[in-house]
Amino acid sequence: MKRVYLDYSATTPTKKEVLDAMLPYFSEVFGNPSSIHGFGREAKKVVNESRATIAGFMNADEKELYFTAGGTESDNWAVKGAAKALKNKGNHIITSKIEHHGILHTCESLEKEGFEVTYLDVDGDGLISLEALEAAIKPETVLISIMFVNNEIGTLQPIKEIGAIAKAHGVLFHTDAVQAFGNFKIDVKDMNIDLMSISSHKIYGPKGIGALYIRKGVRLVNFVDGGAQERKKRAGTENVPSIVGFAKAAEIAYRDFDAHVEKLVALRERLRKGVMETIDYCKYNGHPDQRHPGNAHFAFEFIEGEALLLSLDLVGIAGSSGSACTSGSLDPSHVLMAIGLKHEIAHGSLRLSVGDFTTEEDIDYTIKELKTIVERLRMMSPLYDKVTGGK
Amino acid sequence: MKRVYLDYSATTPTKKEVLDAMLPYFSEVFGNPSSIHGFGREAKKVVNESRATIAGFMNADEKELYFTAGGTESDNWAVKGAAKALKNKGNHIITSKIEHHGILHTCESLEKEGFEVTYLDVDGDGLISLEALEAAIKPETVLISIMFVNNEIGTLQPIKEIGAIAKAHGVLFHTDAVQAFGNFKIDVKDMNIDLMSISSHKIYGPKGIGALYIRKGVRLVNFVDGGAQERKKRAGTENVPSIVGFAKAAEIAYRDFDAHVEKLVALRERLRKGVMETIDYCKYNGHPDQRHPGNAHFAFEFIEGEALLLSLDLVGIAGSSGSACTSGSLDPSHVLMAIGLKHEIAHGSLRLSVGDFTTEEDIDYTIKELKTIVERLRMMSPLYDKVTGGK
Amino acid sequence: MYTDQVMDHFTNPRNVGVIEDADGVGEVGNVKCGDIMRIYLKIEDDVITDIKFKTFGCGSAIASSSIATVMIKGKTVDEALALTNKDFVGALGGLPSVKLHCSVLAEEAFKVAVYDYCQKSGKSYAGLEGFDPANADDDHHDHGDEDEE
Amino acid sequence: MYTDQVMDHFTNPRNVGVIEDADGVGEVGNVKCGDIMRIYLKIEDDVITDIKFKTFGCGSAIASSSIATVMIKGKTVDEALALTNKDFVGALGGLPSVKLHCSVLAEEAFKVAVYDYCQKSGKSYAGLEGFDPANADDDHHDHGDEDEE
Ligand SMILES: Cc1ncc(COP(=O)(O)O)c(C=O)c1O
Ligand SMILES: Cc1ncc(COP(=O)(O)O)c(C=O)c1O
Repeated sequence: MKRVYLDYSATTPTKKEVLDAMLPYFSEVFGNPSSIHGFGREAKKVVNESRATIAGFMNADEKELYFTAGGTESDNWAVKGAAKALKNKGNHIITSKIEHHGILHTCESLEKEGFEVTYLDVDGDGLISLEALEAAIKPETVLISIMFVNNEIGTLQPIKEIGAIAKAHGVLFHTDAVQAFGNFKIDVKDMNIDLMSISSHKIYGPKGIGALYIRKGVRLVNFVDGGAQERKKRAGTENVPSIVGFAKAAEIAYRDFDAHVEKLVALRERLRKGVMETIDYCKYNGHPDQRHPGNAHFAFEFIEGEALLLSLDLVGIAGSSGSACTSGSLDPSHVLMAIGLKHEIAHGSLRLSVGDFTTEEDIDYTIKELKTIVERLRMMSPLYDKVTGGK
Repeated sequence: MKRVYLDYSATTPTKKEVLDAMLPYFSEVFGNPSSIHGFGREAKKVVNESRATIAGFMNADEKELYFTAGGTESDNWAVKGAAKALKNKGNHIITSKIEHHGILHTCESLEKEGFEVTYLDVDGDGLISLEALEAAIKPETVLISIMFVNNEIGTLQPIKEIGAIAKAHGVLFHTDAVQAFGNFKIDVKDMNIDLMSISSHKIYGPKGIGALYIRKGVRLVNFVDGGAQERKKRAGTENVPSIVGFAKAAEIAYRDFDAHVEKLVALRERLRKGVMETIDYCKYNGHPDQRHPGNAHFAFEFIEGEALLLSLDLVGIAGSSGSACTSGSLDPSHVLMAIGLKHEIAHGSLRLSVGDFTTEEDIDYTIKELKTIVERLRMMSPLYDKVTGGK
Repeated sequence: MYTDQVMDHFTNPRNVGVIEDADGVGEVGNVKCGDIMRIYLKIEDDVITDIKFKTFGCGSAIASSSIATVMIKGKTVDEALALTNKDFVGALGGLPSVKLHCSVLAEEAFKVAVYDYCQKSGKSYAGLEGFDPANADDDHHDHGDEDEE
Repeated sequence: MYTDQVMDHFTNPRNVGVIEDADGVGEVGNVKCGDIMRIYLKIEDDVITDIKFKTFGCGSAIASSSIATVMIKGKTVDEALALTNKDFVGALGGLPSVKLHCSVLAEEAFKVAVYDYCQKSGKSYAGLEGFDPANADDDHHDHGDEDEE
């Protein structure tokens, strides 16, 4: 069966170049970077080289980058670490309604500990309002955490403007750049970013490794306590091969940046046009152009997203949905609610994200299959009946 | 130059069989286990098979095992998660003075939040006293965390007896089994263990992956907040290849268990005897026989451990020291202080840990080189002067 | 995730459609929670001679509707009313715990349809005693905190 | 971790040993913090004609002792007193920040030795003014929280 992977926003395959770079660090250069002997020093050296490589792609100093186990841990550390470090200054955090659960659930757990959190609304395209942000800042505000690019609908926030507001008010600014790193040019200095989460497995690197950028001078309470790794800020034996892989993936991403973005946008647009032209009662979500190059997000009326995904899967196509039924929760994705989609439409959502290995044939095949599937599911749907009068 | 790695307690090389098992999960079966499509389901399947494999080796149910980014995260989660979940019941934790920093620094951070921690003493061999443990239990005690096997001096604690005491008093029992898993037979039911930390890179698996066993019915506050992974208990995209590698490493460890232990004990004893017979003013630390099969721990009087390690490194031998100078801290290792070593002796400590790839020639070479190095450093030492009268 | 039986009924759902001159129609669920099930019945001499469904919902909602219609068709109303969602789940070889509510919806859509038939025909069935269609829209979702897989 | 110069002085330390009839001896550090440095001086006409050391300590303690003796030997006492730990660190091509205290120890061991010589000979040197050997044992460790590598 033909298999078409259109879920690059969920995770990416590790590129061959990346895996090749990692291989020597499993069984040959396998030392613990904290050890002072040669085996350890070799490992420490490559960890710090990798750190410098990645830091370079965001215009950070290598001493400002700390490895973690992934984007989620980086989000937890940034938000909990800043909140706890600044709790004598204030207890108010500003974020948005469309953050990843790594931020939202972290904020909820801080609320239980007495912190106050403002969840900014977004407009129909998924953008926060800069005025609302500025208006939400209070003397007690210690942190603003707004994601760079949304993982579901792909919308890009005005990061530099947010950074300027945060700076003007003397408030720390964290951004979850898990979907942005490798797909956008990032300059933490120019954008006034104090804290930034990134993750390797979204950019063709291995899973289970990420990093947190912490601007020099910013103090966080440690999240993982223990040994003296990562300059005493993040304990746990360094995941050397994965760190090497992450750096290689970042290197490839920014080496091939223009071609990558151009290719993804072309494929995504082909997909968007194909779907919008062949399937009616369909909405395209997210910002029309301020968005992730590979992200396409549709909502099909009268049908439910999980059934859509299952049907696509049966013809080898892998996508993702914000439907409640995929996650086992009651409500459709908080992101789709936040952009104002009605429940029935939100339930029929489908994210198709293209990547470096996607082909035009993949896209054309998907458009064709999708049309058949949507029609079939609509024929079963009592809601569609009402539109067609049961015909 | 001959290279002899005798630091298996710090980390181990990933075995070829393990790496081979991991390889398909980087670029072929690369899906996100949370995705409902085929790519995701394949990944989820192997994650759960791996979970079952590892759980089996500790007589746990697969639903009781949660993957983490390593031993340190498991330690943080167990102790912080239990303390926070039970804070209405009490605020007292009992641990020992010789725990890994993953436990000790976690306890210290809880102390800052108002928890009270009792750090049990150990005797000269590194054993806690069961009487002292029982006496330390108060109505407010919510958790006992005692490590299975010490990472420095190798001492094995009476885990089953500790478990029985914890159970009798209705207190949760966590054990840091990072050094024990794969080197001892573990039965969480028989030993009354409620929570147990393990880590892959100590048993010839990849770095950056570990697990926490949580007995069914035990409630912890989540540590990493975010997505619904690991049955909503530990957020973050699952590190699929590393999980597979961890399971393969565990499988090999328990498949070859007897041969592994026998081999390590024989090599370790050859080392111990060789060193003790050829070098005077030397102390062998840790329990004489209740200890990690691969761990040998010496303290050489009149010399300092970092100088020793550097000298060994120059002849290709990799070891480890609890000397203050290796870590940049003021005091020698807390473990060596806890077993009552005087500072001057503790500074001259050397841990040599043998493993599956160690040979008899490695041991004999090490004994020979060590003798030369110790003599050379002693000749430079003003302390040795005082003993030999400057001759 | 799903058993072969679920996938079979999802991909080849039996009895999809509308019965124009149905003797009873029942609809449960709502768009908000993402499941709507409508069941049409043809009843002759207390025997369910035809049954059709339309479902807006996930794979297990569609499969549950399909298996329910298969199991119900040809049975007497009393026999059919004796079936519970557990029977549907059993025939499907199991459902993930977070999806059990789909099978409950199928049971209730059928009951609402029988209720509708009773209203129109003046009949009554013991198996329907105390049944109030107003409660049938209730939320049967199971958060499934513990056993989501 | 260490520069080539540090490793050279660690593996081939210059001037290790004891001067039996030393004109001045200085010892600083203590076993507790893991560094003890003892320096022996031979002084003729205010010139350091010989210098030897014994050190219990880490690689940088040994290298610092060695480089200090090399830089001091042959200098006048005044010239030598003008050397600071920074000069030793510079000559070693740098030391990790957590190890800087080792170079301080070398500077102080030398000063204590000169102090001892002054006590015995009745001499005094401007560079030693205000120097109190009782303070020389102080803890010069830098916790190096920020720049441990
Ligand atoms: C925006 C965003 N933040 C955080 C994460 C979490 O990253 P990780 O899976 O590396 O924990 C993801 C992806 O899962 C994401 O898309
Ligand atoms: C006893 C003990 N606990 C915890 C750890 C931490 O494990 P990890 O390096 O996987 O975080 C180690 C090793 O570093 C250890 O030896």
